[in-house]
Amino acid sequence: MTMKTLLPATMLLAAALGATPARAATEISLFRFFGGCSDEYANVTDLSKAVGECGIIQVLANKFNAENKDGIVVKTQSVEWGVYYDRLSANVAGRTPPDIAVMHRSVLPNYQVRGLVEPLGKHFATVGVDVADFVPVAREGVSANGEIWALPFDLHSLLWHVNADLFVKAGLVDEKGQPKLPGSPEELLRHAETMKARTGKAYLAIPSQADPMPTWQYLSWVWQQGGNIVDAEKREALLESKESREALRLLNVLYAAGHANRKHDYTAAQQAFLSGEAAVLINGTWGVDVYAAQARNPNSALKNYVVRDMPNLYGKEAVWSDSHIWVLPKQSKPDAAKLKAALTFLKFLNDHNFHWARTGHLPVRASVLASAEMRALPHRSEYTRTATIATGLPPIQYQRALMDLLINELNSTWLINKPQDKALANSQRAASSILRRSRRR
Amino acid sequence: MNRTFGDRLILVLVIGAAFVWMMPMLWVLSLSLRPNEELVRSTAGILPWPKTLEHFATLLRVSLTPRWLLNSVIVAFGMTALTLLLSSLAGYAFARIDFPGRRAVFLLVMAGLMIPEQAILVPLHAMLADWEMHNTYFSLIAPRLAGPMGVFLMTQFFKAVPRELEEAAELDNASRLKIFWSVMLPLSRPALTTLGIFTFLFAWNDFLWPVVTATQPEMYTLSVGLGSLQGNFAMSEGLGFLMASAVFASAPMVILYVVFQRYIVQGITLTSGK
Amino acid sequence: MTVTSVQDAGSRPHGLARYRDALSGYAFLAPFLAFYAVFLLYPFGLGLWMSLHDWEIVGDYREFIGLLNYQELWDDPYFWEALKRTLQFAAITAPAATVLGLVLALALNGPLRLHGALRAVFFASNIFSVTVVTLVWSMVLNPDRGLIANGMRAVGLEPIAFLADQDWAMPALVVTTLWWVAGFPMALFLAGLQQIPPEVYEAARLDNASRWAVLRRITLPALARTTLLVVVLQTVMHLQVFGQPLLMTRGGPANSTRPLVQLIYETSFRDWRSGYASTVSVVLFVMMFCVALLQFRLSRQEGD
Amino acid sequence: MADVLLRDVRKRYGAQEVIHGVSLELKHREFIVFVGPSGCGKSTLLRMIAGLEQISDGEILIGGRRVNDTPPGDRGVAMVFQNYALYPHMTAADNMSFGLRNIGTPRAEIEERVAAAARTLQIEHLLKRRPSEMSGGQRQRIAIGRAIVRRPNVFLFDEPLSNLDAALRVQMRVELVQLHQRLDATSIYVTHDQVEAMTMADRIVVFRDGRIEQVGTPLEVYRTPANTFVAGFIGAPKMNLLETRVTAASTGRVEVALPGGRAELAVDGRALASGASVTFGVRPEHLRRTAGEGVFRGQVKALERLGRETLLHVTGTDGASLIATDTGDSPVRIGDTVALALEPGSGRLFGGNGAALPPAAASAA
Repeated sequence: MTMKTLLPATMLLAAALGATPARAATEISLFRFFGGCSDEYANVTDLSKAVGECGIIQVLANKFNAENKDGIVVKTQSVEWGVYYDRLSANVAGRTPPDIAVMHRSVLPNYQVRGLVEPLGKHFATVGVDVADFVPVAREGVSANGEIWALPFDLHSLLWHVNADLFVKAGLVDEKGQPKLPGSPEELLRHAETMKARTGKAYLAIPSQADPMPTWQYLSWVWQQGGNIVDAEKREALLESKESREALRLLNVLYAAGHANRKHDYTAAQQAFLSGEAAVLINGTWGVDVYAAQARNPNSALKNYVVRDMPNLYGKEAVWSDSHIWVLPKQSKPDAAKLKAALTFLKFLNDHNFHWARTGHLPVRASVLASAEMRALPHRSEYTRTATIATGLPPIQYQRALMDLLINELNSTWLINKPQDKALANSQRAASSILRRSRRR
Repeated sequence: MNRTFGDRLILVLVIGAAFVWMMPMLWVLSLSLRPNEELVRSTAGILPWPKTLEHFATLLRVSLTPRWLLNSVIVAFGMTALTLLLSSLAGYAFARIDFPGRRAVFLLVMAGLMIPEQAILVPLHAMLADWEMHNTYFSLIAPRLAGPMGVFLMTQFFKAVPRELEEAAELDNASRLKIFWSVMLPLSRPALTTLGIFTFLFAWNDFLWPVVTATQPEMYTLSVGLGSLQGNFAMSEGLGFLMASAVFASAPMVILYVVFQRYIVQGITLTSGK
Repeated sequence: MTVTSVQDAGSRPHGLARYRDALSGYAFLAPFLAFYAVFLLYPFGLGLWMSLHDWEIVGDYREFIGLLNYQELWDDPYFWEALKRTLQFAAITAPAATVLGLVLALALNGPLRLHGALRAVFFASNIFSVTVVTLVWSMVLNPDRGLIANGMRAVGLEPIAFLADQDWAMPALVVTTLWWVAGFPMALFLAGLQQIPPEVYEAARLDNASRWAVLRRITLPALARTTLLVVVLQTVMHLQVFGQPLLMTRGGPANSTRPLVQLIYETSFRDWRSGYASTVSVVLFVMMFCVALLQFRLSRQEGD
Repeated sequence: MADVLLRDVRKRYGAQEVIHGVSLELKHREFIVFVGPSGCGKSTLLRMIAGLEQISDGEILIGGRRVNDTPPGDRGVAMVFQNYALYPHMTAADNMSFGLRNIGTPRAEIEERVAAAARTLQIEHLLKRRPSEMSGGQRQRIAIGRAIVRRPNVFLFDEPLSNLDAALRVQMRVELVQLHQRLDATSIYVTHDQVEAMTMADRIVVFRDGRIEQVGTPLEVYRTPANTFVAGFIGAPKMNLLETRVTAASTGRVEVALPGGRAELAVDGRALASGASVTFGVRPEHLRRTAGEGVFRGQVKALERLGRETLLHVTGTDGASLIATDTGDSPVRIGDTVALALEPGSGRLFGGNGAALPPAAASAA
């Protein structure tokens, strides 16, 4: 049996080694989510051919590998989104961090406070990344203690993706014939009733199973009331505040009245919107490009696609947002050549910030934002306020743990009818124990 | 004994159940042999196949699967060989050498049977992180050598070997090591085979520890690698590919099972301490 | 598991020989003991120590907080939820696997080659890794393109999203697990059946015992020890459930399938709270220890 | 020169002593049989000589060398085990040569010695086989062969024939004795079978409870057992032992009462008072049916017709029972009443403590 198993194994080993490209001068590892599409875009280096987050970042890497003069090879490791941070922290905890990693701005404090990421200010100056070109909100998002800790890549936030035809049909239009969005919770419910009555379609489609979307909507509504879920100064959770109760109440009212389907997951919600079964899809900036492309398809049920900033229901403009940023994890054995290679790649990414913005995300460079090609992208004029009303949690640690527990608890109010007060009380308790450590440091 | 109607009925029912039992496996095998374009349309039916081997070709060509296979082979063989060595050495000492503190040490070791792997997962990770040893074959193998089950089995086995054999060897001027190596080890072939197969199965299928310690795809074992593919497969276009990975990962076990079925079934009674 | 004593009727050597034996004894043990101490005993102790700390897996933050983790555990709804789900899962799966294994063993304890082949079929699923099993069953249960969905559509039923459905997720995991493990208790029961002397059955036939009477009066009582063993082994095993929910449901929907091990894994590697995760580990250890102790007590009584 | 010398050898397990100070001298080329009921310590003593058991106290010398702390392999002894203890994974040849290989004997010499032993034992055709492919008798020969090739000074046999069937056992008994005579070594043979002891031994050592009861040639042990235990243990059927009383005692003569009369024995009776309790022992072949008075009278309760002779189980009126021999064609039937006479000069007398009373001649000196 030994021989029987060993022989093919040896042959496979030979095959595997043969298939590995010869070691380049400098190989750096890139750790990212956005999905895996290395097969689809195996040898594509033409950015114009790339579509969607995965395609664009993959082609950017391909292009860099093909064109850089320093013999740098970026080896992408794409990790499925749901386990990305588990993997990243496992790698960092295991002392085998990647050379470059993508991250959300909200996660950065965890790493920055522990000294797990390389400070980049000086390096950016060296390789020529112009920090002053970052829009202020983006720059602040990656700054702490007077230092820059990451390359901001985008600003993404929630949008309301709208099927204009259904709004017209329901008569929910303003004087210009454009979809009219609600300005208060009561109006939202009225509109939803009208939509149901006149078109027979649901007003909202929102991924509600195993998805953070409703929680992001909830956060937006909390902030619109002038509240928050944490007190950044005292590092205390405020999950049982009246703003929090109200935002959760509204979500549940919508589900209960059938204005949104509580059983939809991401795919199903998106499908409901694309097939004209729902008037509004609550999803992020990353969907714009995809839905616009869908609407151009003559067979699509969605014909008149428009985008809207998050409507203000409570008086204070706010919408949940976050950023994708690139960090260089601190290595236990620093390697100057790898560091330089990684910085070269960051510079390359920054130079191509516009291409990333094609996904629908907002670019972070003032020069790109103001550029003509940016303005030429479809629908961008429809959500200009988002950049200014984008809100995130205060820069505290453990945001991801907080969000995870919040998502779990909130989801269970509509999925298993957990009493809302109980869900918030549970969240409050769990959040407090998380924040306790944040206070202690 | 006459086959009664009842016996026949039971047999028919069990055959039906076995067919249902095998369905998932056969279906997955069938999916792995059908082109993706067809699978997008329909996944129904089991026949006709095989239609294509493209998924397996892709598997070997573009993915890391061969590398994972290699890792699994190294880990499984390494763990098996070392477990056999350590367990038989220790088992021999416990069964046959009368040294002070034997009883206490044996109890201490057997107490380890009570410690589930999950209970030490986190500290073990912290420890190997301190050593900067994650993502190595060492980290995949070494912590799995500490389990006392093999020692227990080998102790039981060696205790059952007639003492005279060893005494004869002692009279034949054999040293302890010589007795162990030339007499006891060859004698324990059946026990070693059983323990070896079980260790191999365990190593091959191990998930919890490898998923924690192997964080870089190059160091995944097949089991972990397959797990990493699973995340978004419901939407995946490459369903056939995914199923081919599953078939690929389990094929060595199926072969092992077919060849060693007798030992495996025997071994179960052994491992249960009967 | 019976831990038998190694003390046997050997003599107590003295003097030179005794010294030689001590030396060789520990020399033979040394390799294993080294691994045992470093990779089992030490981590176990370290785990206890960590549970008294705020200890982060990333970075080097660790602060002694006494029993605070245990206090928080007591107040932690996620822990209780996970504990409940773990016990629920084990309480369904262990007896079900036992009964299924027993039924299969009784049906397949025959002399024909066919019996052997069928035994091999039912046992075969046991040899797959958890990732293969979950991959297969995620696909089988898939509401869109799954085997069961195909079947349901064929008879005009609406497919069920088993793994995303609050009511179906846990049963789906149980069924998956049963398919995976049932061959093991079957093999144990078959071994148990082999140990019943055939004369007993022959005597029963002479006594005109019915099939049912033979089963109830002879076979089942003879399998009592095996049954206890199977139940305990299965319980211990299923208290450790991890891969199936992690890979099939991620603990969802709405936390309804997250077991303790997954909580440990996530708390430590997702939330970085290794100290707290260690606390949960300690609880898991105590639980399994109690089951083992229970088995010890029961098998003792059995032996009397 | 004594080849094996035991001096006050003791064996203790914890607080319990199982061998109580055994001293024994074995001569070169002697065939010694240790006999005794199971648990009497004979095997333990053998294993102590082999070095497989530690000696708690006393000393053992082999060829004049103190071997208390010598490892078994270096004592110049070879052992044949009850279960043969052949290495199951080795061929017969490998089994036999294993010891020689371990001490680095040259290859050619190993082959020569194995061949020689195989010739002696007529097992040449078995050399390539493994133990599992051989019969019990064949394995036995291989085990002996393994001992022979080592050319030991002392052969140790631990009940080597007990796993063989009766016919083979008889044959092997003879062969072992013949083998012993050809070899230049001392043999120590442990058995619980007194027939083996009688037929094979130059000298018998009878053990009981970790002590030597008697040492002597087979005939000495048979004829003049040192005590009631030896008397009962050696000989089949065993010696008849009757509890009785002294009716008259003098320097060279003791008279005891028997159920059918009185018997006179040439024993030093000075220490005995009339009426003292003693045990009278007589071998069955020394009791004959007689038409006259005899010394014992009773009813025949059972008959064992052995062909060459017939054993009569006779029970007296007072319940005492003994066995006598009669001719092969004895006309006696069960239920008959017979009288038994004592052959002149036969019979032994044992004192209250079971020890044989000294013969009259000894006391005269």
